[in-house]
Amino acid sequence: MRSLDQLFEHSSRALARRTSRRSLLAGLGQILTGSALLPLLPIDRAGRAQAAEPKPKSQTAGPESCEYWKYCAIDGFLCSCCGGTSASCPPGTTPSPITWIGTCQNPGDGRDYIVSYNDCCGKTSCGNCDCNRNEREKPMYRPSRNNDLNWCMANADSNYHCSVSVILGVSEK
Amino acid sequence: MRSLDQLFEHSSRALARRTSRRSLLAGLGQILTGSALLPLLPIDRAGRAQAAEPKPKSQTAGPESCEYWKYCAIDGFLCSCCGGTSASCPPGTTPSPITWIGTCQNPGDGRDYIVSYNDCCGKTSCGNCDCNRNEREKPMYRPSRNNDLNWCMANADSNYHCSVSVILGVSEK
Amino acid sequence: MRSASLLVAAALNIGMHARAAELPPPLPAEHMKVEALAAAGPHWVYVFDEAFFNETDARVHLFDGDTYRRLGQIDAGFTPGFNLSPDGKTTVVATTYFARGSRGTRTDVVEFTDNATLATTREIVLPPKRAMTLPTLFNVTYSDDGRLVYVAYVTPAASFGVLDPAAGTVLGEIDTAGCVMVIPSGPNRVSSLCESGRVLTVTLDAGGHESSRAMSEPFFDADKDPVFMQGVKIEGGFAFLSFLGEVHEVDFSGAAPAFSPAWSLVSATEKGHWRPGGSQVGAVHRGLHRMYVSMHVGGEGSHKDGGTEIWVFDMTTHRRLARWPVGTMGTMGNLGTVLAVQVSQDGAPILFAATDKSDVVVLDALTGRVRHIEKRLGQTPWMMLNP
Amino acid sequence: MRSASLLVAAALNIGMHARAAELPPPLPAEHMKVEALAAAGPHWVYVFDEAFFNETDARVHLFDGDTYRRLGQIDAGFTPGFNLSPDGKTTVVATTYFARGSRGTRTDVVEFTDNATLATTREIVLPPKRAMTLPTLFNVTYSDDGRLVYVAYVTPAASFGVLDPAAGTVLGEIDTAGCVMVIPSGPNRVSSLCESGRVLTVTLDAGGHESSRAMSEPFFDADKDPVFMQGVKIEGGFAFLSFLGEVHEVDFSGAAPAFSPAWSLVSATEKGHWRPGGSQVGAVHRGLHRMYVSMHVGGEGSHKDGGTEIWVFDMTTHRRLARWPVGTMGTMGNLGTVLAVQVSQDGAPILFAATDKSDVVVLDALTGRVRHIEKRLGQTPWMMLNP
Repeated sequence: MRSLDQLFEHSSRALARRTSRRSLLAGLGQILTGSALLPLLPIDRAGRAQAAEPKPKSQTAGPESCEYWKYCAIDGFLCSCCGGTSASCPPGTTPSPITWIGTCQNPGDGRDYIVSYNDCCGKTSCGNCDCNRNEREKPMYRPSRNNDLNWCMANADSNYHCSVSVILGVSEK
Repeated sequence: MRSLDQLFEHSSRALARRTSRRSLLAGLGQILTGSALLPLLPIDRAGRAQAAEPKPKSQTAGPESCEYWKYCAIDGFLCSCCGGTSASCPPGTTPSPITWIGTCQNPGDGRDYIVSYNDCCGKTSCGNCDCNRNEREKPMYRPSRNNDLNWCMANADSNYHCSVSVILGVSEK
Repeated sequence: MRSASLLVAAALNIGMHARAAELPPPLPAEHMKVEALAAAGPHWVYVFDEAFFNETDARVHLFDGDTYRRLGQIDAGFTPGFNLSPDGKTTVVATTYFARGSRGTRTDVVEFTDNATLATTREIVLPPKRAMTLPTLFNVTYSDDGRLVYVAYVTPAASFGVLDPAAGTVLGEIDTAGCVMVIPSGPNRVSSLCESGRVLTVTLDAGGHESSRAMSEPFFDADKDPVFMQGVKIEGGFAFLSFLGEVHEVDFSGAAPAFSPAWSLVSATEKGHWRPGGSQVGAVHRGLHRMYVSMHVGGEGSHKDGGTEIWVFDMTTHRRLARWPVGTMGTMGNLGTVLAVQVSQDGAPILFAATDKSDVVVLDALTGRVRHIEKRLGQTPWMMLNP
Repeated sequence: MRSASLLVAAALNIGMHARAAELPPPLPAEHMKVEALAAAGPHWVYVFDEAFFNETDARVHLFDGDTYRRLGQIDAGFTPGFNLSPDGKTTVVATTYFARGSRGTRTDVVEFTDNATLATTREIVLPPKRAMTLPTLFNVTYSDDGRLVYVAYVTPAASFGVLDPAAGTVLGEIDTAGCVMVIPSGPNRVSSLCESGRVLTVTLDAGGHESSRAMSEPFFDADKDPVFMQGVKIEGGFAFLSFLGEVHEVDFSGAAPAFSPAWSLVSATEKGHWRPGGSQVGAVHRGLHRMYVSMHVGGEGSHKDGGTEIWVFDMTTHRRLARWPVGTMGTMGNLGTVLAVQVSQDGAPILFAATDKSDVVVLDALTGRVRHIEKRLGQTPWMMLNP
């Protein structure tokens, strides 16, 4: 487990570093055309620029709600409803060492955070708190941003149970 | 397949012969205390004697309805909603050679019929037309009348897909 | 629209700089881990989901009746049986897998899960004879001392397997002459129910093989008033409820089962109208001597119908203490009917009621007050266990 | 009550004797058999159910859009891909099984089902590399001449397997340098989509091994306006819809993919507001040159949102012919939103629309009139195919 965790930390942080600059540039390019502004949010989120009717977001949604800010690109079951938390896997499951990446704005401080989405693996579908959010999510030809893939694919037990979101850091401005 | 069919025919017809006399005696014993009388049904069904609120039955319910008369002891999915009919298995599945037995009254002629319930096997749950009727159904210690058992148990592929009801004959009076 | 947005964006952009000094420090990076379970609480319950519409995917959900949180999951395969070890530390699942998911080579297996980690720690492969049927307390069970595990076989010939969980081996198979299922009876006896209404009890030797067997007198009549196969754990044994509402308490602690005189859940006028029904019809708080039964109005053949009321009985006086109509419980609308009940064994007990809507209702077992409704705890939650 | 019943019973008992002479002859004994499928009809559709809440139990339902009957089922395992052979006679499923249901040794396999019998006739075991992802036309596919089968691999390194279905063998694996999925392109070419917006096309030799590869110019921009991976079958190739509603038609019939100028589903004022969305966003009637698209109002990130309307386009003029609001279809209440569309290819075409309520709506594809709503055709019907 420890070596898997280290692998995860290494690979997804490296990816986050590469990703954040591109996201930042996209964000800056689009900020002045933003129409999806949220209360108390000083900057628009990259990619939301052309949103006509963004889904309602709640600043108070907790980690057992799909509306929780960290979950902006989870399409799956929330581990926080399955015996885990927003960033930890349920007992008896195994985290995926590989992952997809999201950029989510925290309404609490207005910052964009780079988030790693990991799947928890080795048990059958949790089936609780189905959540389908796809902000900046991309099709499979950009796998680092794709949530359709079963990211348990490289685990010894590659069955998908649920998904967590793990803060990697603030998206650099 | 043919040999399995023959085994089924033999074993369940023999069982029906043994069963029908006992059912008949039970039926005669209870007929005069019957309170669950149905329109146009000249005789009460055995075991319904103490019914306080029998489920409504329809004389016109067809084979895709759980209320269809032949299904009086099916707890499972109706094969007639899964690509089969009331007495035939869906394409690609295999009938169970072993079976449980029911005695159902046909509202069309008022007769009690001995019915063999067979499971169709080798594909995963059909999931359509869930039907749960248990007239004269008995717990597992009387397996010939029990519908909780997976009667696909002795098939080469013992997964349960759906259930059929097959008329064996009129319950002898 | 677009120009208005531009103005708002520009204004907020300025606002961002003004507010920068007030911002809290950024959230720290998180480190993913696997959640550890807390020490088991008295209100934890293991909720079995047959997943009947996707029946190869049965599972057991561990649910906390205090926090209303799901604590984890134990996978259970196809038409499994499951049970807990006498010390509550292990969940045992007897199940079947097919090499190609829904078909192909069948493997029957007993799996052991450490309830402190929800990791499967051991399996024992069985002959392909396991009873594929709905769950009861008697599909798979530990001996009272926890040293053996028994698994019911139906092929449809009836027998059972004797397993040594410590060694991970099958010790043998014992024919039961048509009697079915495995009821633990002391450290080295296994009882089964027979169509004649009798109990077959097989005594095992030190190696897990048969040393003797005995047949009891009949205690019920399968024609006139069969008992549910489900059984309800009571002090020293199990109670078997009949379709018409008779309670047969059987003490399995001695060398032979001892039958108490049957008593009735229903009055003479209720009899034949009000009946127990469902997939787990009753539960007993063994310290308070209270029995909870899922009751409905119905006729012959309604024994799997869910309860519209939960009736509470004093096991000592056999008096009914309360009727809790499900339809009027709480203020949360129609709760459906109750298919399974279970009660915690502590002094502030919780009653769990699983419904035909796949919900689990959490009630105060002393007052019947609804505390919580856990929506869709699986597809078909048909049995619940707690230590 | 009881005495009244007695009287009624006695009266009916007499009635029985009076009626005996009128009774029809008894029903004959029935003989159980396995139902045979009729010849395939043009309105048959293969409805893929991911069974997302029990994801090891995916399946494909064969459904008749004329009789509204389910004709049978093809089991599909865990996160499968599936497709039909060019002649429509075979269903190919690429899937994964675990030795212990939800865990244990992983076996990736391609299974072939005879669509005339719904029996699985052959399997080819793969290396454990199959792309575990949502279904598209490009997870597994036949070559245009039906002689080869290609399977997308993602480990997450991208490659694909080349299979000989007649021999039942894996011929080899071809690395795709980060480009993903298998798009058939003539009898011996496989194309994949790349993050750069280009198409990689690998040409195979007679043994199924790579003989050459070529990279196209970009046809979309994954940053500004990515295309759905799903693809829509058109004459000679596939159309790829973009998140913002651009239609990229790609002809895969030649040695290299040929791109038509993109056209838009939306007007300038609709752009960015009305968008295609779902799990199978479009379908084309290739004879009538009509495209059906599931459309909703939404912003960035809404590309999996279901359609509140189905829009109909003329593929030749690129004009919108109709808007069919789902909410007001028929008189059957709220139908939910549309996640997947498919259209039959005959002269009296049927449009199938799978909803987020797990229903499949059957419509007249010429008028939009709702003919039928098939309730709960699986848990999560996310893709539909017909020959």
